Amino acid sequence: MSEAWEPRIVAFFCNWCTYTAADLAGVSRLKYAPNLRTIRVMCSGRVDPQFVLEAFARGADGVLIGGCHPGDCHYISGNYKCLRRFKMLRRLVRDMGIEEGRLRLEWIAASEGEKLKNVVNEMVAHVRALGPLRLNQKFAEWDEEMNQLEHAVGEAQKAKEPVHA
Amino acid sequence: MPEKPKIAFYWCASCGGCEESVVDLAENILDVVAAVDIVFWPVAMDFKVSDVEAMPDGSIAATMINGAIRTSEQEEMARLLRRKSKYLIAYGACAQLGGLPALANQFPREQIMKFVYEESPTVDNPARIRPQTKFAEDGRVATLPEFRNVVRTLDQVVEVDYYLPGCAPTPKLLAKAVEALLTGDLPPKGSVLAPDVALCEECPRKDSKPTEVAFKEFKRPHLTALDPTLCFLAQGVVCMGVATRGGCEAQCVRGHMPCTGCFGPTSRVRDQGAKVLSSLSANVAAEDEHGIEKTLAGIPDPVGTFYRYGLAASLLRRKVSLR
Amino acid sequence: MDTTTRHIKYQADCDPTFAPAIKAIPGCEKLDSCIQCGTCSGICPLSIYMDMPPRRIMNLVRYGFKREVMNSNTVWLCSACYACTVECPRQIKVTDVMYALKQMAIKERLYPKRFPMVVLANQFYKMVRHRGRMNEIHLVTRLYLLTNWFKLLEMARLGIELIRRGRFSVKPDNIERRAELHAILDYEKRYPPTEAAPK
Amino acid sequence: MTGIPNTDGNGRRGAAGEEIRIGFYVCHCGMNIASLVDVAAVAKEAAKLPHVIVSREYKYMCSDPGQEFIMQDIRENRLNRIVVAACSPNLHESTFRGAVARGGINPYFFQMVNIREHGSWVHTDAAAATAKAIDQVRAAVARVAKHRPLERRRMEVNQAVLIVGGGIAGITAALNLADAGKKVYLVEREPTIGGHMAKYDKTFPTLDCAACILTPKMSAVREHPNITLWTYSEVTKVDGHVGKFKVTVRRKPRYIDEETCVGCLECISACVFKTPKFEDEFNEGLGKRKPIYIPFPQAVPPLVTIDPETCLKFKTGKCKSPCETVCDRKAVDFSQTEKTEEIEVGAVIVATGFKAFDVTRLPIYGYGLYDNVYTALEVERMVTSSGPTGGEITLRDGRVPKSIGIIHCVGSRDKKTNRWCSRVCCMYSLKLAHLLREHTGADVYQFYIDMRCPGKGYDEFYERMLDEGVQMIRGRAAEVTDWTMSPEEEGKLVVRVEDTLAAYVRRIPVDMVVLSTGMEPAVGADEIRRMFNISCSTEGFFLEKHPKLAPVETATAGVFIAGCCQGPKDIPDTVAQAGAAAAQALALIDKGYVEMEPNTSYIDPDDCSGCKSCIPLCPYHAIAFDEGSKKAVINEALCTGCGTCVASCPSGSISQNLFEDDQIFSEIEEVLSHV
Amino acid sequence: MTKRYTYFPGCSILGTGRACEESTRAVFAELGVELDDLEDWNCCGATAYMSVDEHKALALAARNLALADTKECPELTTPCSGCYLVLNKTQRYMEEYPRVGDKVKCALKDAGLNYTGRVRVRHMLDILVHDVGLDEVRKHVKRPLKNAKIAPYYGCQTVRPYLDFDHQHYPMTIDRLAEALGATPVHFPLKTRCCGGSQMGTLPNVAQRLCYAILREARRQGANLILSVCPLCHFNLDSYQPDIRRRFGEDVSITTMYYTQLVGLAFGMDPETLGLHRNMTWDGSWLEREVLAGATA
Ligand SMILES: Cc1cc2nc3c(=O)[nH]c(=O)nc-3n(C[C@H](O)[C@H](O)[C@H](O)COP(=O)(O)OP(=O)(O)OC[C@H]3O[C@@H](n4cnc5c(N)ncnc54)[C@H](O)[C@@H]3O)c2cc1C
Ligand SMILES: Cc1cc2nc3c(=O)[nH]c(=O)nc-3n(C[C@H](O)[C@H](O)[C@H](O)COP(=O)(O)OP(=O)(O)OC[C@H]3O[C@@H](n4cnc5c(N)ncnc54)[C@H](O)[C@@H]3O)c2cc1C
Ligand code: SF4
Ligand code: SF4
Ligand code: SF4
Ligand code: SF4
Ligand code: SF4
Ligand code: SF4
Ligand code: SF4
Ligand code: SF4
Repeated sequence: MSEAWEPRIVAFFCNWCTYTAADLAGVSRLKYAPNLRTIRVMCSGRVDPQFVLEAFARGADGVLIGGCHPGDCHYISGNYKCLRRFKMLRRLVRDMGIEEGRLRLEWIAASEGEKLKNVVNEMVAHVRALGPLRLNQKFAEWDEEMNQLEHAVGEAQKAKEPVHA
Repeated sequence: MPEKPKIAFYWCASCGGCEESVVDLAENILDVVAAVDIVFWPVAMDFKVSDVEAMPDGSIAATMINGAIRTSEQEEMARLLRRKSKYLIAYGACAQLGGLPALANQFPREQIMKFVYEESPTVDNPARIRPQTKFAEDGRVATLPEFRNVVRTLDQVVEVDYYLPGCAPTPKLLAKAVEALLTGDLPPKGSVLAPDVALCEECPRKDSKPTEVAFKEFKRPHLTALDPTLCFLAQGVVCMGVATRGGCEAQCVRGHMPCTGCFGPTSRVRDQGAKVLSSLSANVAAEDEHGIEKTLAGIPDPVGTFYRYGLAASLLRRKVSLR
Repeated sequence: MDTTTRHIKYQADCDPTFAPAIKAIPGCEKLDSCIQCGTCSGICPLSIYMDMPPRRIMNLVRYGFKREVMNSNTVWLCSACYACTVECPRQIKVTDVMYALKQMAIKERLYPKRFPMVVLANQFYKMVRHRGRMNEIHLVTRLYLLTNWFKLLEMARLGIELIRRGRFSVKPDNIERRAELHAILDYEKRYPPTEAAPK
Repeated sequence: MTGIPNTDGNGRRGAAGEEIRIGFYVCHCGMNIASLVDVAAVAKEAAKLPHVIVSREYKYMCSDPGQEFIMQDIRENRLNRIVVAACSPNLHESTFRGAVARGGINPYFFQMVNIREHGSWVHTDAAAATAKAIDQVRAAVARVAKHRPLERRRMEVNQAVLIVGGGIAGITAALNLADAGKKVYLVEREPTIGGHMAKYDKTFPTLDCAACILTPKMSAVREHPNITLWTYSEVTKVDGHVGKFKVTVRRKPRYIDEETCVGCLECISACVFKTPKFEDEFNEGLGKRKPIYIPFPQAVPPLVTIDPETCLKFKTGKCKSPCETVCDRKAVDFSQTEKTEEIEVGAVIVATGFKAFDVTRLPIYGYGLYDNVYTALEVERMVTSSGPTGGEITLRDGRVPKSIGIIHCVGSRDKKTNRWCSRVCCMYSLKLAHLLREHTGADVYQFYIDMRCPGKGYDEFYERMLDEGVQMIRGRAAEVTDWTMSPEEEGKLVVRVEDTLAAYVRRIPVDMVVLSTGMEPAVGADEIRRMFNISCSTEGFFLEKHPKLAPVETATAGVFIAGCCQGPKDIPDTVAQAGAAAAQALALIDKGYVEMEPNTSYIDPDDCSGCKSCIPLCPYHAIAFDEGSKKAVINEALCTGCGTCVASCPSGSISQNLFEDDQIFSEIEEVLSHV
Repeated sequence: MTKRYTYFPGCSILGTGRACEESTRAVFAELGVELDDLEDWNCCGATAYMSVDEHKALALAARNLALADTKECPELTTPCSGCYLVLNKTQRYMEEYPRVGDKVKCALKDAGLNYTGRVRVRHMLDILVHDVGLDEVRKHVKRPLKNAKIAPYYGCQTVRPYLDFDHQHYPMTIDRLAEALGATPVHFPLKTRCCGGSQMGTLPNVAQRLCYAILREARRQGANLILSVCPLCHFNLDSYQPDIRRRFGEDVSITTMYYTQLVGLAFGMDPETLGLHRNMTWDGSWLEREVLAGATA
């Protein structure tokens, strides 16, 4: 990638509150940073921690989960389950060396277009300050150490001597 | 008389338990030995690498490699055996998932070296000498393999045909796998040679699990008096059986220890740890942030708990070093 | 001669630091949820002599009427019977609020002069600090000497009776490990409250 | 649901094995999208994606010609998947699904990309907005390739309704539905319907006679051809789901044949107990009844009941049973046993009401310790002319009270007992003040924390009571004792209270104390909650689906709630809510069927280990453990498709239609394919 | 099996409350309960310390908890209701407010003490009625006090705010105990009302008024004896009867004693052992005249 780095944030929005809040932000012509890539789910309770890790593994610099405020979940309590998973997941992600600010859970109600805008802008700014995570590129860098072996083996075979005595 | 199929065993970063498990075949091992020709098994027999190099490519019917891949030598051997074998089998949790050695993926190489050669309480090394990959003396050159920054699963280094899960695989599963190899009755490539249903299915405590678990606290097995008949989760003790492939016949549970997940996830799951995290935390009883955090604090080391065997194979693979 | 007093209160008459300071004391945190139901006053056995019922104190505290609260006799009448605390429908620990007010008053010397309760508390405090135990007779004697020595005479009858019945311990009692006690009580001197207590 | 048929139920083309052919359309929305997003570039990029056969841009996709494009392409290019990048799916997803279906393929082979609300309208940088649009399009194209044909489910709805609880709420709902021509089963636990209201003499704020307005309704229930009334009965089991609940009702024996008894009450007079001897529940224990009794004269059904706990025939077997012999219709039947009825209904209204707070939990008010302390319900019975005292207000010691204290908020607004305001007690306390004054001329004191009289005519009623001279003392009574300090207190009960408006603690001697008890969830509410899968709020009242917008619905489709089981309320509100519940039930069953989105979840029985982790997570109790197969099973009729269980199954054995793991993973992969 | 508790006497026991101690030890010894004295205990701080400094007050009391912590039996008991409350409050505040608990624990640590939190504070009345049990008490009764009409006086700090073995407003434990001794408890609406406590020293008019109401009501309800639980309550009710008569112009005199003294009497112990002679209202012939004589009649 030759262009300047831009934070890439994957967002999982619940259909009833946060996705609709984003619609409202649109209808109200509020302006926010274009760094989000949104995936719509019916409920924040559907957000499998695997999705979050997969997003990071594939190069996301941040992951945002948006759900209904506690007590307002369209499916009664999906957001509580999301909150519980999030609490554990954030600890796990932190223990794995990913800064806490890269994973966020926000309750954004359908009427809170303004909040959506602010959350996105804030998060983009925050992640921008943290710099790229780009795990997919890290994986490639890590694997580079193996590729050198390939090369060494080639050389060794030319010289007809074992790599290790 | 047709030639007996050639079989090889090799170990990488492993504890040796997997080798032991082959011996655990007990009297059956004789049948196996009778049916096959073991051409390479450094732990038990004196073969040289050059013997293997001399074999034609693809001439070994099946090679079982156990252990994770941490050094360049292991990488090299994996490649060599891959080339020489028709089927390459990742044998045991370490080869399949990284295993316990992969927990080292939480630490940078430098930290490990420093600890092992300088700071460990049993080390006396005032000169702070570290192993060198190349050392020349009297005109002779000695080399040591490269110590990699990342612990890998076997399939992150070479293509793997089958996986035999477990820490270590059970003799029963091994016997079945050997039989399949001999009869050629093999599942699709890439399969794990164990049932694709989670352990609870075959757990003797399954029936004791209530349908309404809501965790008020997580207890640690070594600090808790446990009911020997009740499902661990029903007692608030983390049991990975829910997220772990069956096939071990719940040995640990029968031995009164919760499952720690060595058989890895089912084929439908990409990240065993994320899944068990999801299920356990969603079932926490508390609804307020503080209460949730308090309950979850009962799992002080999520990485070590949820990725006891699977860190190298997990989606994040390794700790990103913090700036 | 001016015989009328201003009774209207301006916001400037209130002390905005008062309520936060009280609420910071353990037991007083729920002060704001008082619904002014008056159960505390109604159940309080000492309310017969209080110039302001406990309920009123609660309201005055939370809205910053420090001067009025400190001028009232209510906190000094409270005998810590905990009736209010147990009966309050909001589970406010009214008794603890009373204690907090006493502590503040003593610290800031805002109590009515020579109020016997304060003298008693201070003497008690000193005696226990010094000896580790309390001796009733010594305490009462000191109290009356400092407040109303005339009372001592009044009490003679009771004193004689007590001696006669062997209920009068003249020898002050000391504990053995007083240094240990002082180490405990002086803890804050060594670690002033601004510094976090060492873990 | 797991197999992938080639065609769906309507013969529209499906998927398996067939080559995937995707049509992509990007909308300009006039200039709404096109002014910022480079739609041509989006179309060009989309054209390069795997399986995309056609990629077009158009000014107004939702217009008829726009939709026609899609249908035409499906036919001409044999498309079997459609992606439209336009506005929000909340706006036009159904429009395009319709077009796709009309074009001849399953409507769920469609995915919409929002590049207007989430794109052109919120961004300012054209290049970035275009790049974002392209990423989201890639995700949609990748995802739609994995779609499977789905059907909206339609379920028939049984035309009968079950109503549990025969208080004023249940009665009102039953009559509304029966009048609309629907079959109603009304199940009441007690021997008569009427609930609490049947115990009152007058009701606030109008002071109209409770019996005069309630008894005609009770009789109407009895006579209505569409209502089957089962009193002395309880629901014991509920299976099924909206449209088709299978309900088991246990009918306790009353030892009287309901068909033949005409309510002449000869049997009661004939009973060997010449005088009533046992505590009369209906009269709050103030009166006595015989083992054979009728709760009150206007009870519905007008049947007597024999209480086996006290009847000699049952206790000793030695009674001559004159009741049996005196009945010329031979209605007394000692051999009766419990019966169970099984019914099927389409909807359920739960109206199980409330229970009054148990005052023995607050000994500070001396109930049980002092004879002259009464509960409000006891006083309600006392002031009723047909009540145990014939409307006379005489104390347990025979005196007529000259002064009465009414203590508010007993078991309400108190964290030690119940936190909530019970909403009716301020008003009924005023009512009782009026009635007591009317009967005795006594001085009445009200000890209140706050007067809560919001309602039409309520504050006016309060004012009227003030005018009548009821003394209002603002302060929560602290205690009631017989401890005296002065001669005028001698022989009285003393209420100690702070008159907070005067700022004095007062001791007020009275002859009688009335405790205005608050409301609590009814006895057995928890079992009802479990049987019908109703959630409850922390205090135990049933939880409505939404406190403002769905106050009579519950989280379980087809189960409605009305009256005090949902929360404290008075009769006008109860009746209004019962009417609303009846209307909602009617709207549901009258349509004849319910239609549901297909995005439900399902468990592959071969995969599930039966770990039960998912079961407690479903907010709709849609997941059950099958004891035969030892696996979890999702009842599709109950599943609403939230996906919570899917995200949780630790072995990945649950899938959700339209939100399959691999569909979402491919979205993640594609939105990140450029980084 | 002998029961064993760690025993905290409290300061009043050494002075005005001596009889309380004597009767307590005598009765519990008779019942086979061992009281293991807490060595070098210090004053609990009572109401006065709490008025001056909350943290110091808690730390002061916590020293006793830390001392008890080292004992084999973590159940700490005390005859004084004031001590019972303060020790209990200290223990609970340290749990409820970790900030406070940490601070107090640090202070203790600095003095070389350690408090793990295993101590439970028990009231002696609770132990007598629930651990020993009324059946056991009944077995020891040699002299049923048939004609004693008891006004059971619990006082405030026995029941509030921590009483968990009975109701806080209208408890019945002493009533049941009195019945076990053959006595008749009367209905006593003031059983948990404050006697004025230490206000007796500072504001005697106030405290005497409270005691006046209690004594007066006990007589009015037909009692011939007030039983109290706490040395301070007993002191106030017992010693000020002449002053009260003078101040309020009404004779409200009535015999008062500790519940343990009454238990001892029923057990047939002699008044001297029970320290009854130390009570101001004790009259040697009272027992014969009012209680025993009436009973035989
Ligand atoms: C003392 C008092 C006075 C009041 N006075 C007035 C007044 O003057 N005016 C006014 O507007 N409101 C008044 N109210 C409020 C009024 O009583 C309620 O609003 C009204 O009774 C609520 O009706 P309901 O049908 O919801 O409940 P309920 O009247 O409680 O009826 C519920 C019915 O369901 C039955 N039931 C319960 N559980 C089951 C079960 N598991 N299976 C089958 N049946 C069951 C019960 O037996 C009962 O018949 C007063 C309340 C009280 C406490
Ligand atoms: C300041 C304020 C704040 C409030 N906040 C809350 C709150 O937070 N929560 C809450 O639960 N309640 C709140 N309420 C109460 C709430 O507003 C009402 O309960 C609710 O709006 C009532 O709805 P309605 O449909 O009956 O009446 P309305 O909202 O008044 O609607 C009546 C409609 O009828 C139309 N209309 C009138 N006459 C005619 C006619 N002749 N022909 C045709 N159309 C006509 C009007 O134009 C209007 O659109 C609040 C009220 C106020 C005043
Ligand atoms: S969770 Fe563990 S103990 Fe429980 S049934 Fe599953 S494997 Fe067995
Ligand atoms: S129970 Fe779990 S940890 Fe133990 S062997 Fe089986 S899979 Fe491995
Ligand atoms: S009892 Fe509690 S709520 Fe009522 S006035 Fe007193 S402090 Fe406030
Ligand atoms: S604790 Fe104090 S304020 Fe509260 S009731 Fe007792 S004396 Fe009154
Ligand atoms: S489909 Fe949506 S974006 Fe396109 S024209 Fe219609 S409203 Fe506008
Ligand atoms: S309605 Fe009135 S009496 Fe009843 S709880 Fe509410 S405020 Fe108290
Ligand atoms: S998707 Fe939601 S509603 Fe459906 S079964 Fe799963 S948890 Fe229940
Ligand atoms: S969580 Fe998964 S494996 Fe466990 S019972 Fe549910 S569907 Fe089966």
